[in-house]
Amino acid sequence: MKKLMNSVGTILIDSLDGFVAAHGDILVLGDEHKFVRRKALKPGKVALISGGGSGHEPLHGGFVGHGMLDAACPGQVFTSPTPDQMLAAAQAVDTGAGCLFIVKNYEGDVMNFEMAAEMADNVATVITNDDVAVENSSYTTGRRGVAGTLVVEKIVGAAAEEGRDLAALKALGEKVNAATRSMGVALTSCTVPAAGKPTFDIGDDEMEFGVGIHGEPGRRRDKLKSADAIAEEIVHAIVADLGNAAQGEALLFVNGFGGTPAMELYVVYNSARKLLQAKGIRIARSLVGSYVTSLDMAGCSITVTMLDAETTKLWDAPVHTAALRWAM
Amino acid sequence: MKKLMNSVGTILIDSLDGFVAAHGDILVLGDEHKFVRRKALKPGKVALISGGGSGHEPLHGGFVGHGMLDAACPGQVFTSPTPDQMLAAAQAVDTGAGCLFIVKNYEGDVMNFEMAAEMADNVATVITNDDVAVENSSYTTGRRGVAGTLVVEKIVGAAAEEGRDLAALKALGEKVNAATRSMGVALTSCTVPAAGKPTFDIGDDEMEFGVGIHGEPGRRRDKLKSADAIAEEIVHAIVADLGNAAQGEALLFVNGFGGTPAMELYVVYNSARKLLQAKGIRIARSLVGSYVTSLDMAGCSITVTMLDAETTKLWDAPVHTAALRWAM
Amino acid sequence: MTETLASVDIRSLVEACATTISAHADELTTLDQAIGDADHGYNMKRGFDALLADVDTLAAKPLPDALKAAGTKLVMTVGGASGPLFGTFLMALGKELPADADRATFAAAFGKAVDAVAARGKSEKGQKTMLDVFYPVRDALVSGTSDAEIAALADQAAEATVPLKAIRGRASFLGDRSIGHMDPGSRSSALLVRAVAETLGA
Amino acid sequence: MTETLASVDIRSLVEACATTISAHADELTTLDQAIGDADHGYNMKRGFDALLADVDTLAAKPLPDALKAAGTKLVMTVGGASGPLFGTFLMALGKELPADADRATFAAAFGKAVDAVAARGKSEKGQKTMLDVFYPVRDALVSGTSDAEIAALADQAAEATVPLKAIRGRASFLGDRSIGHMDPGSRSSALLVRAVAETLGA
Ligand SMILES: Nc1ncnc2c1ncn2[C@@H]1O[C@H](COP(=O)(O)OP(=O)(O)O)[C@@H](O)[C@H]1O
Ligand SMILES: Nc1ncnc2c1ncn2[C@@H]1O[C@H](COP(=O)(O)OP(=O)(O)O)[C@@H](O)[C@H]1O
Ligand SMILES: [Mg+2]
Ligand SMILES: [Mg+2]
Ligand SMILES: [Mg+2]
Ligand SMILES: [Mg+2]
Repeated sequence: MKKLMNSVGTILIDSLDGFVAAHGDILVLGDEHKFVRRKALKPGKVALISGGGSGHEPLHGGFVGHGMLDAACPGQVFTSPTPDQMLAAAQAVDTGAGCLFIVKNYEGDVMNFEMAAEMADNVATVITNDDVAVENSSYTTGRRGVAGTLVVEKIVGAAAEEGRDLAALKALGEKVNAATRSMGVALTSCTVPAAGKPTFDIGDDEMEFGVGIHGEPGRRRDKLKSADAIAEEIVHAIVADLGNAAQGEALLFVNGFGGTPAMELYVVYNSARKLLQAKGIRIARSLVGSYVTSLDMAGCSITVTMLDAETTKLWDAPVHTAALRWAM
Repeated sequence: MKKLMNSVGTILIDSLDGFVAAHGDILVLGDEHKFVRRKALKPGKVALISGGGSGHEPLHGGFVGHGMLDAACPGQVFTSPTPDQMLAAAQAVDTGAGCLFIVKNYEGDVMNFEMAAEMADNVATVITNDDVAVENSSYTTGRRGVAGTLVVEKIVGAAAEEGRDLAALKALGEKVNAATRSMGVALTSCTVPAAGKPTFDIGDDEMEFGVGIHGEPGRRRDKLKSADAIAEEIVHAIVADLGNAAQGEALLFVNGFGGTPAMELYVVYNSARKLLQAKGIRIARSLVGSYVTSLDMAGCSITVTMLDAETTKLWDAPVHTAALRWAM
Repeated sequence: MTETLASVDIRSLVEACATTISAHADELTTLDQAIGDADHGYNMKRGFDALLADVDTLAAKPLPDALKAAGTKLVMTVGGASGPLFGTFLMALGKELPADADRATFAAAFGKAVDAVAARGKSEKGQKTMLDVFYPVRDALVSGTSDAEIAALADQAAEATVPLKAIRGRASFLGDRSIGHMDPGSRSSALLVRAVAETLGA
Repeated sequence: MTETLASVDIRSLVEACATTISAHADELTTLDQAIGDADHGYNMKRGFDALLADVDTLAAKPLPDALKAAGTKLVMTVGGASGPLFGTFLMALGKELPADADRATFAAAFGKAVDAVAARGKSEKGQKTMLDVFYPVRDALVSGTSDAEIAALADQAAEATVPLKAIRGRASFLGDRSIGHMDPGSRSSALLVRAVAETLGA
């Protein structure tokens, strides 16, 4: 295992210390590294709190700041945070209007946030589950929440900034999640620091199609295909799953998993945008970069969110976080 | 070789097409993919043009836009662009106040930009050479231009936006370059698409200390050390080389090489900031991310730029490019 | 298991559980690497190491309170799916267990604790989760099986998750590809059952 | 080399050069991988493929004009260090070569073209660059050595760069670690010298 770190035991806190120091103009670290929160809170605004296992940086800490989250709770690598973290975060950022938890659909995350919600007052929860890779998910745990979570956090964050109430924000989050689909492909495995070796073996000519953001196996192992062929299968799965909703304007988000350079992400973006356009979908907004990662895994995911006038306006609204910043 | 691409022959143009499509609100592609330029030019402003081999994305195309470059010329992977590219770019963006070429110190880049400058009118050139890894460089080609080039482009870009003239911008660029030092370390090799195999072999427990951004060998091959130990040696080399200039306020920039996740970059940032602070240098500004990459290479570089009131103000000035954006 | 639980040595129990989890942490993580996200061993070790660090405080409490405190501790340190589930189990067990518990009231409380896990996990038997160990152990407790037999039976129950297709937990994302691997949470449950059985039987 | 250059077959020259570069592209890149950035073969191939695509236009020109056009083409297609240097060489050669060049005037023009490369590269002999082939070839031309001997001598000159420490070019960043490898630009220069010598001698 090759990582820039001091030790497996300290990688997370060293990284969090560095992160908050580098962005000390907008962020504050909670006691015992339980959460990262905005430096300046806005009284009366619903507080948005997310979190999850670490190893997906900049998600979620990188999205704390004006126009997006109020706090993020980092768990151990690929392990959901514990309820005391969300409780401490809620205590620190709730200014009276309640908290919205934004939770990716993994049982660990759901249960830990649920236990925190049971202990706190005035909490609502939005669960994201945008990953279309998981088939026949209706009688199981359901779909995983992946890169589309960023879109939910950005759009709901902008609406919270406008002063909407908890119920309205929960409804908006569910609407954005329902309009969002993702799927990914891995070229290499990630290596969890504590495990010390790659999560999965993969041949030099293979890819894992439909991989999860923890290196979970996907739909199938396949020979590595061209960017066009990969994008075609993903876009097809997304559009088929969207059904009648797949018309009009969309946000196209190509997300790197941590070990993939920008050059390749833009190649995939180029393939995906042509395919969507050919299906009559207009790419109204774009995002390309490594925002929801799986440690050092090489590969990417494609996310499509169908937009309307409301969500487009909220996407464009000013945001100032460590990882996403515009119009301010 | 595992890359998200359609073919070795098309990876560059596919990526450029995707890049300009994703950022079509601010960028335009030149004929034959010769350059990427700002959509909206500012008449009477000196035009800033940079470029170099591809494979370092987002450098330089990602820094084209308000407050930074006017155009960037992408060469083949790790191969400097040809003079006709710079000429075409100059023609497209010079609005009468001349052009400043910002060139990383590699003979290929220097000669190609030089030939273009000989053919164009009213061009001045700043050469960046911030890499302290190359020792005894005085009687050879000199030091390489690496991640510090971003800092030069940002600060000079802000000054150009203010309306400074060509000579003043050249002088400012040289001042910033003189205040900037960098050094990097690689954990894995990059793979040039056309070569199809890693540029260098490296053991599972080794690092290349002082590596260049093309995977060029550095000061030495060594056993992989802790982030603290790596940062210590780099910070020591930088501070020693700065000499008396190493006091006051600095910008600390930790740059990923393409295959390194954000978690690890912040670990290195954390090590470096503590070391600099211990040496009495105040970290006034920070930047952490993969901005000057070497394809898929794992590793990072540390850049320190000593700041004064003028350069701090210019660093903070509004910028709106694909890869760097703030205050607008 | 001794007929009354009044004399249970909490310190020995905590030590036995922490020891077995620590000794098998890599194995648990390897199991989780095959069909999950390669963290189960570290999650469990983090939790049981925390219990060990707190053992003086725990040992000073009556058993039901010690169980509740241990459960809370697991919830606050383990994270992932296993944290809330093992935590809920111990918290529920502590809540249900009378101060003067005997074998029969323990079996009843154990059953309620397993049901609490199922409620928290929205899961049931046969879905390739820790419940596939917890339910057979409950049945054995109810029918008065010996400690040694229960330990063996827990191992078999964990083994029996190999051919199952996961319906809950992270392995469910794999569909048919989850078949052929042991469920990591079942393995850790069996290890804990054996540690407790052997401590109480000793 | 024939006594007069008036009858030189430009098409054959371009084809011979492009063929040898294409055949050795991987080898050149491998040399560049050891002490450079692994692109020299592709750079050269891109340039000479472009000349080949333009061969009809080039063959229709008088030799000096064809050389200038070919040099410009290399500058506009190769990039890197080798583009401006080989391009400058051909452009200067075309500029210096009289329309009725003979062996002596060719040797003189060749010498000026090599100097132009040194000026563009701010380099000199002994620095582990293509100049370490160009200068010996110039000397041999001036002293009237035969075409076959010149080709052999160029190979030896490239070989002789192995023990040198690079002072210019990307390999100079390696310091002592550049010792023990052949300079890629010297190898491509020797290949081109042989291709030209064999075409003219045929
Ligand atoms: N819904 C559930 N009900 C019961 N047990 C579950 C459930 N989800 C997961 N588990 C158990 O938790 C184990 C995984 O724990 P762990 O790896 O620590 O958490 P995570 O899956 O969040 O990484 C599984 O092997 C399974 O036994
Ligand atoms: N300053 C120089 N003078 C003469 N030749 C040089 C100089 N710099 C580089 N070269 C030659 O160019 C060759 C490298 O060409 P190439 O790999 O195509 O360019 P780059 O080094 O830019 O990648 C070297 O092997 C060397 O022979
Ligand atoms: Mg986990
Ligand atoms: Mg090159
Ligand atoms: Mg797990
Ligand atoms: Mg080269």
